[in-house]
Amino acid sequence: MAEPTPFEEDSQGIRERLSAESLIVDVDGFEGPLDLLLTLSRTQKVDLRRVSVLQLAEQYLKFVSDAKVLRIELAADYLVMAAWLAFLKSRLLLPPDPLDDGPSGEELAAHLAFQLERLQAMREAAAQLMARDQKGRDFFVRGIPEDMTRKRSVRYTATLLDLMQAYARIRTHDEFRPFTMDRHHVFTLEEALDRMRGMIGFAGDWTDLAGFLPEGWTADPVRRRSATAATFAASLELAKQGRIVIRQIDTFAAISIKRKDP
Amino acid sequence: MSEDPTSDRSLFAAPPLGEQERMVEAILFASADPVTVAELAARMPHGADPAEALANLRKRYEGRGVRVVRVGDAWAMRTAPDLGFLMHKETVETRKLSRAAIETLAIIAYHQPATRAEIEEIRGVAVSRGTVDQLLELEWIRFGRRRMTPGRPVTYVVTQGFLDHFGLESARDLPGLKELRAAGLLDNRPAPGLGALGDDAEEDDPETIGKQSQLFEE
Amino acid sequence: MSEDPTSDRSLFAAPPLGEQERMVEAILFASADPVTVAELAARMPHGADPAEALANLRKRYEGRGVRVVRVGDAWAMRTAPDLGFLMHKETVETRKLSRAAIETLAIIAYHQPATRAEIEEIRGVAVSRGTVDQLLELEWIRFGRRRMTPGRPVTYVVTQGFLDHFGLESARDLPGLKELRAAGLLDNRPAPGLGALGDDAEEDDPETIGKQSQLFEE
Repeated sequence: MAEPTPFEEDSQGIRERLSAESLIVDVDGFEGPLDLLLTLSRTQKVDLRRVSVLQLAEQYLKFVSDAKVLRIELAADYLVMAAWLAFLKSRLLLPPDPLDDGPSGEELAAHLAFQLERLQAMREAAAQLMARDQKGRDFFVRGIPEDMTRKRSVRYTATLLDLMQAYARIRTHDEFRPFTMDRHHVFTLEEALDRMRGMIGFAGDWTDLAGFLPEGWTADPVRRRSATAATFAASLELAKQGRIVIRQIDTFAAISIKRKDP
Repeated sequence: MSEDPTSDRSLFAAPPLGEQERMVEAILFASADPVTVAELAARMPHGADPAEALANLRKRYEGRGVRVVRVGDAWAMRTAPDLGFLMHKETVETRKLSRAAIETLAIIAYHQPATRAEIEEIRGVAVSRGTVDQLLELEWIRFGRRRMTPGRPVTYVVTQGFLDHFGLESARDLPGLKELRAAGLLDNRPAPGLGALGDDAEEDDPETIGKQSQLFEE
Repeated sequence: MSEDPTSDRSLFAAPPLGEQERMVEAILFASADPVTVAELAARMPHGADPAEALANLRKRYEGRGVRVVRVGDAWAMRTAPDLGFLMHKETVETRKLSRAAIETLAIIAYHQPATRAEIEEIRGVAVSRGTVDQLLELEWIRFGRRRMTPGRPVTYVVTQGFLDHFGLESARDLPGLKELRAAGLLDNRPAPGLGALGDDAEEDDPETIGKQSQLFEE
């Protein structure tokens, strides 16, 4: 056992790695800074109201700095709590400043102790609740709710969840929805094509594409955008069909079209 | 009440008959199907005599509102036949509202007072007369004040019955989009171009009629 | 046993108390869900007093394999918990709740009505998506009244289903509630001089306090 082996260093490296990993697991195991503080306070083994907040703050700060040394990504709320505890610690250690009317270190410490005690109390309450006899596990409902008559009336029901889901569905449009609804805001490609087919016969010279926008679609920016996009798409389609040519002199310059003479 | 019908004692002797009667009572009550004596014996502690417990139980329920009855070679508990007239309500068949109805209802709840045209605008499809009639019949919606707009359309609002059914204290307590999203009910972001209908406009406040009517007049 | 507790006689007088007890017994027995006193009264012949019949019935079932239990303002029959070991067949496998969900449930139950911010303040971490959703889906919590504070946050309260599931007669019977209140652990105590850690805005809202006591006194 005492005999040195060539693997000694390696096994030590493994040990270090394991201990580092176990700490990572520990951080993951905590449900936030309060949870960590509560766990740390248990090591003081005293009534939570008499817990030494100063000592607790030091433990927490040490934990956080250890964690940082091990290059563990600490969530922001852990760091916020660390900053706050460092502030608290300074308040507790320094003599009170008579000019400062902020809360004293003792008040802040008492509140932290209260928060810890309350969290602890809620944990215990939750445990007590779950330890109660539960329906479907310890006691049971009637197995055959009775159906004694043939008389039947239909009652429609829906739950609040149904209602909210329905509303969410409508408002997010996460499912297929007929396009007709927005037609007064959307100028479709078909409409643009129809319109341009009728007009290109007159475009013997270069004509600004904007001139093809339908009436009533130029003032409102939303409508203009839609009409412009559709008209441009339609012009591409017509160019593909060999009926017009398109030209843009410069980047972002106006786009012009012209009838393609046979 | 005997508190301990459990294992250590039952290793040596069957539980007392009164205890066995309680067991049979609980099993017959909770079972979805009639239970045979053999099944009772299999479920009860070793050495129990379900047949005798059953006989006692049956006697105990004589003349009560509930009886122990034989169904084939099995046993079950049933309400007394002369009280059948009380059970009519038990037989109502519940059905889920259709999707059209629930969506219409949701829109009215969130946007009340809402006209038919507004509902159609939001849903993107026509609202059938039957859907509105059904909601009126359920007494979940009622007619509100007429809109002071051309045609003076009828509006719909939700009723107290609606609030009762959905366990709400007021329609204002309905969660807004942000809360729906936080609760995981709403995964998708609003469709592009719905900016005006997005979170801020109606968030949390079905009361802001001003904003809402704006929404419909755009 | 009276053979005819029906209509023609009930036109003149309420059925005898023993008969009313049978009726309550049959109705509660036949229903898997709790039935309110008002529903009982609506279903029983005119002039019946379900409250008194209920009290008698409850006494009659004391120590039996089936009990008459109170769930909020409703009543139900349930098997005695000490016989749960016989019911393997009926046991429903419930989804295991996460620690976050259990704590969130407890916080809502003991602090109701509780806002999301309050839950987060007590737990010291954000309430994750889906946690509240899961509790809503179980129908153990529902939306309460909005807080009349900036942002008008939604509140959560526990439901009758919650009481039923955990065998509680009312929210006042939550284990340790009195002790927690006496110890001041249910107070919404603001962080001294610091807005950041506490949501103090609603602290002194008299409406909140009124509501809360109302809730526990019901």
